[in-house]
Amino acid sequence: MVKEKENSKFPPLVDGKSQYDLTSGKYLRVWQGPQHPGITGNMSLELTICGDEIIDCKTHVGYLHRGFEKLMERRKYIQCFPVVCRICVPEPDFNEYLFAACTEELAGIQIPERAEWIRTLNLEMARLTSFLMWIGGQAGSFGMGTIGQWTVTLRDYMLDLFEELTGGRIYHMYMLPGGVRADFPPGWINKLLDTLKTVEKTLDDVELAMMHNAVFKMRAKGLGIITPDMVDKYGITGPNARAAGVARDIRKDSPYLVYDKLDFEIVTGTKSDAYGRCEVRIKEMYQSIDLIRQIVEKMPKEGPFFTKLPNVLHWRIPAGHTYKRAECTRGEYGFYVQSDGSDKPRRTYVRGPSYTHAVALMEHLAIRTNIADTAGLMVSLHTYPPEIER
Amino acid sequence: MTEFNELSRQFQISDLKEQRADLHFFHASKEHAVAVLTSLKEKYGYTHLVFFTVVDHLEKNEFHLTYMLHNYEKHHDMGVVVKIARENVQMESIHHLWPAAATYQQEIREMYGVEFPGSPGLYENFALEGWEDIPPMRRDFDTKEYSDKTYYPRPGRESHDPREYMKENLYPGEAETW
Amino acid sequence: MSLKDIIAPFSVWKRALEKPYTNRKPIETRPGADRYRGFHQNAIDQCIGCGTCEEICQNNAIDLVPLEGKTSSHGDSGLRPKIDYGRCCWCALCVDICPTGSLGMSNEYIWITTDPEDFRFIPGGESKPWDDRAEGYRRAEGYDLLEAERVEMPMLSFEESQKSFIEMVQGYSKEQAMEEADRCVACGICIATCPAHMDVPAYIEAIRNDDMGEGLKIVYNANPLPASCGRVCSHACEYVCAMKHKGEAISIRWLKRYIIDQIYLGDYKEILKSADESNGKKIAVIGSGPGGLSAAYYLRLLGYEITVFDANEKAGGMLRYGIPEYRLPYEQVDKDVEYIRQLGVTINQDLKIGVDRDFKSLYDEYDAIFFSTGLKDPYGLEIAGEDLPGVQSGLDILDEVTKGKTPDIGKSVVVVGGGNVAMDAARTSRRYGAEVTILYRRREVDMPADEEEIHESQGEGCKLVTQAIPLRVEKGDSTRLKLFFGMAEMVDQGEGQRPKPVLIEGSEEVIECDSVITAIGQEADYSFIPEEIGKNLVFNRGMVQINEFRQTGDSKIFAGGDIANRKRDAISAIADGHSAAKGIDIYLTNFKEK
Amino acid sequence: MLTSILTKALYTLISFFVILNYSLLLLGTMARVRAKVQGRIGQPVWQPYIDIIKNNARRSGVTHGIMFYLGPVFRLAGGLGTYFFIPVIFGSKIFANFSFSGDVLLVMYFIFFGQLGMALGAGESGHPYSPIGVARGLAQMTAFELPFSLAVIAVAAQYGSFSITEIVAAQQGGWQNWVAFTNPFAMAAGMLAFLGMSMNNPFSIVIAPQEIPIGPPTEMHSSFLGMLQTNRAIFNGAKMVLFMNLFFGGAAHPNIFIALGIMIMKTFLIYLYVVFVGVSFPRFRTEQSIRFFLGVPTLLGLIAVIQQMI
Repeated sequence: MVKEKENSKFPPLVDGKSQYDLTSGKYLRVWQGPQHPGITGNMSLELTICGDEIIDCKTHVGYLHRGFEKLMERRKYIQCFPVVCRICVPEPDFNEYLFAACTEELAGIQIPERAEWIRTLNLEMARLTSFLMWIGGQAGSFGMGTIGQWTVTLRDYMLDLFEELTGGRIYHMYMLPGGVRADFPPGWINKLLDTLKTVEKTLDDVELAMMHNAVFKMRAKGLGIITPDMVDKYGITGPNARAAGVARDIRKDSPYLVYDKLDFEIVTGTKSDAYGRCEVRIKEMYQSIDLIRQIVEKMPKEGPFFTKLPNVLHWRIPAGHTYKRAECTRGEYGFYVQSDGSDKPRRTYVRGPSYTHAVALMEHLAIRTNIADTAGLMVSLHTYPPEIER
Repeated sequence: MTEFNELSRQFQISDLKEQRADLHFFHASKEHAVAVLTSLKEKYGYTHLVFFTVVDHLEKNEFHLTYMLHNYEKHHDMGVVVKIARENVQMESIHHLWPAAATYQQEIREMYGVEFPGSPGLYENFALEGWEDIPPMRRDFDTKEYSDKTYYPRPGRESHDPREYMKENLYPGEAETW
Repeated sequence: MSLKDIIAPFSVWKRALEKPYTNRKPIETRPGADRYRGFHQNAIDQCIGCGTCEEICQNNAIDLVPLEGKTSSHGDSGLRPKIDYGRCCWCALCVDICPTGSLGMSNEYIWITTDPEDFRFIPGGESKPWDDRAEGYRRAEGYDLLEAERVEMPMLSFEESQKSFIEMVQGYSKEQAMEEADRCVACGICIATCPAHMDVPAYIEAIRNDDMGEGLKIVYNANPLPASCGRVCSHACEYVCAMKHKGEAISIRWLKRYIIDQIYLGDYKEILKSADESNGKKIAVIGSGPGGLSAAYYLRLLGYEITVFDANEKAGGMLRYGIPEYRLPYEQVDKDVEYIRQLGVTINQDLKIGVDRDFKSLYDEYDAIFFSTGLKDPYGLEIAGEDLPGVQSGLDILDEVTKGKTPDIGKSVVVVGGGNVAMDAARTSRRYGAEVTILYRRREVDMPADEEEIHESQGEGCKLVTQAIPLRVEKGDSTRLKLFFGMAEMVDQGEGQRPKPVLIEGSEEVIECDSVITAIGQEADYSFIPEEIGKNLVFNRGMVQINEFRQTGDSKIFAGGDIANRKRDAISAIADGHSAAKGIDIYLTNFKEK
Repeated sequence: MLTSILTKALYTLISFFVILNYSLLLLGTMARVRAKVQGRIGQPVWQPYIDIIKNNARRSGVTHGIMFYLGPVFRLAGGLGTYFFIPVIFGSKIFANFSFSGDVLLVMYFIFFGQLGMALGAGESGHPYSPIGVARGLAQMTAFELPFSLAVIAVAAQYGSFSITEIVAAQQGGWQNWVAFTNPFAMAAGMLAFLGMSMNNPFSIVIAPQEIPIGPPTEMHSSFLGMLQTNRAIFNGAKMVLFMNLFFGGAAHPNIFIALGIMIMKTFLIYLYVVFVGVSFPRFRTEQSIRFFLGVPTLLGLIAVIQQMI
């Protein structure tokens, strides 16, 4: 946020909210979205602008509210499995993993070791894939379509891998309670490693053209600064917090799956503005590539990948509740599942990182930025609306 | 659990349950809940509000407000469950502790009808614009009934129960259960 | 800002020299991956229409609909899944759970038509270009949502079992029963095949819920002799079980037994519905076998006064006198009978109609008569020497054993026949220490006895000789008898007919033995029915002709059990009794002149 | 008199026809070049024809004010006006168009004119956000007009003429006579302004869908859009020819076809330069681009003018 200026142009702030009179003719109210290329998905920002500057921002969601949490109350545990992945389009695997993990914990199921490795591999691939989509959005939101075209292609290469492994490109529906659905197809690992090489090479090009770009720097530096003291206030997690120098990474802090067997460092930055967040994310992409290679190397080469479940048609899970979290590209992704002992979950709560980032934080950061930067700011927070309105 | 033991001397809290080594749940009374949360945040390092939600226990006529806090030093989660009756629900707001909580409270008011006096933007629409029915996340809101009422089923769909169908075809007149 | 920041961006032009990422005609050149989840395929003849896919579909995208050319038959509902692709989310859970493995997904994902209705079709039933596609999603090896193996039943070892009459099958523990019940997909295909149409999925669900009372109620709705049935039922249901297509059928019979074993007879009264107030009408039931008892039970529930007449010392008919104790302990028969008796049914033992009591007097005294007297007279071998001492019928042996006598069988026994009676006689003989050989005319696969009976009899040391036709019996030298038999070859009888054994001329072998036990079938004895009533009844190849209400040619007389149906097993008799009860009720309420 | 008017009209039509088709193909080609950098195969080169034909075949189902309909007409008029006063090929009667002694001033006016018409039209579209796009467009245009004008003034001062034909004539006789080499500061200022004029990155904020709420490009649909696309081709052609004439010696050869070849080569390179920068950079915000134009390019323009004064 720009430092409070004593400028008569801006209306006074009370409780962090601008006090303005729309009828004065000095202000214009503009809706950005829900159909807008500069918005990450179907949500909209109600912006009040004075000249080119935003003086008030209000996030509106609900355009794709499908009520997943409510839907799951009517579905058996196994039937929830195809539902959860739809909560987040670019990164569905985290939903699958967390739902499966919560269910397994409540039901007291231990999955085979190889399944854990495969899941980790899948999650890292999902992270990389999601980052590739984000980077295109970040470049595109500042008008650099070239980068976007490249990375979306790379994402498609990753999706090809997912398609071959899981049978689906976007919604993989692969990690279900008990393990995963299938083993690697023959030759898949080699293809994965080849694709990683391509991604790495192009990523070098992207970094050169984007992070060393005069215009990009002019646009991104100083945009939407998150200070370390805001992190807990707004519940900021993931690269948004790490770019501010707050070294928190669930993969390291409370390792899940096999992350404790992998060798990596938490990536941090010094200043969390749009540019700083880009830097962290690009480093994390390299990190993901490295992690995938480590996993391929270290994982057991064979073994079972699925544990027998009770008959899923009448599977009842003992009463109890639990919360599981994982580090997705945007920060902390969590599932809270409460079972009442029946065959359907009583309550599933999805804690998406975008919930805090795109609403409270975005509304705060947008104030006094240029209206043309809204898209760039929004993308730099890396938010996906379906997580907000599960 | 030292935090629990210390807090229980001061506040009405009970039913500590260890779900995992790094996840505990306990119940707090409605009156003391916000004070407990404040202590956890200020004194015990639970600075991160992971989420705040409601679980509807319709049969018991209770809402379980569930606050999840995380301690980044110890990497430990603490779930604070507050049971309140379902009618005319009001709860103290925690937006002064975490500004982000206002969003949670706004959503909870919309989805469950729990009021948080003083929370900013509480009465603004969150996801449901123009909603007139009862708060939809309550368990007494029947989504199936709502969708049957609101949308048209695709005509021409008809399914058969194998057992009924086989009965009709294979032993229509025979006695079975009566 | 450095000079690098201005120059570096132009590095993007490097890509202009490289091969483009895109394809020229993606639609033509890019098939889905081998595992792609595209449009469904269904092997329509392998599918049994069990509806498990419909059950698991979280989107309600699957309907079960009749398909032209498919009719309901035992083990096939005749329905096939029809998928609404407007709702399908391509999760493939239906493929994963399909018990027959008929459902799969092709890797085809492009299909264009202008009519939205086209996107609702029966995979495999309506021809589509991808029907024969080899690529596509299939359930992977090592991943399964259903359990193909049944929970092993604790049994006495063969060494143990052949020494005594202790029940061989020991019954499931609670955990085992719940685990086994959990395997059921609750499709209900078995209901049609069960002669009594018991609601199998419902009582299996009661086991899953650990609600034995509910289970007992469901069982008694269609079967008042469950303790016996849970042990010796011919379990036609298990042959059509959907899970049998995957591996082993659910142990339906033993799960039923499990329910009964959990509840004391004394508690039945509180759980089951009691009989209605007496309505003053009286019914006579002749024969206390499963048919008679079943009719008596259901009629009693409706408030009729029932008198059962039975020629034996104890009630139960063939359940008691035809089945050895190691398969069906007598106290289990007692449990079933006792509850029916407690309900207010009068059972007169040791009273033979036609000898001790005149059939005509019953006919006059009672409002209706149900008779289910069973097949009592064994067929003879019709060969020379069959009247020599030592040649006896299997039923007689079993009967004697039940009555507590030691049968006179000697040290070595030849059992002739391939049915359950033959197996029972053979195994009973083993328990008296005899060497046993079983002779059967056809092949092992043709044997009418239950699979496990054949298996167990061999396990207990009975020798099985198939395709053997007895020729004559002579007095033996060292042993009591010598049985001469010839070998047979199977001659094809054309389609739909089972092959017929024909004696190979000149082949002749001999076995020396002390006893020859014949168990090649029995026939009914209708001599107790007086001529004036008998002329109204119609008999066909030894069987009473009845209509769907089990009513005979005489409107007041109903019949059922082995004398009236060809299945000749306990559960069919029970079903007959039940239907007859319904028939009698309808008859007495609506048609009988007061 | 009549004959000469008719001949002139015929020549102008031929010239118009040639430049229209050339520009459309050039647009298609450049789209493919851009696609190549982005790792795609890209659209067919004749895609602009398809778009124009398709859009012109459609009719609007809604009505707006008269100004809305006139917007694209003004725009087209601006494009045509720009083109008709620029001699395409030096010394050719057919491609001389209506060149006269003060034509460079008129051309500069027409470059502005179309935008103004568009602004008025979009203003009446009823879309409340059009003003944002219009304001951005006009602000940025005003900014790049400054270095551009300075460059033109420097060139005019150098040759003492406001006639494009004369400016081209003065540059004949080899590449060393081109303004690009005789007056490099003017060329630099002009070419930087040209980046802004062609509304490619980094100066594309006016037409950027990401950074403004939906504006004129969506409002103008059907045949309006077709008209705008036609104009875009003509206007682009006109601008490139203008810059070729002003700074790169124009196109001149006794053989008309070789002269056309030279024109095509030069304009292609001029356009490629725009694309070259365009695909490599993101875009400036409005105030950033204004600052940019008022900075280095204006300075260069001033230096050029001062150089000529001295």
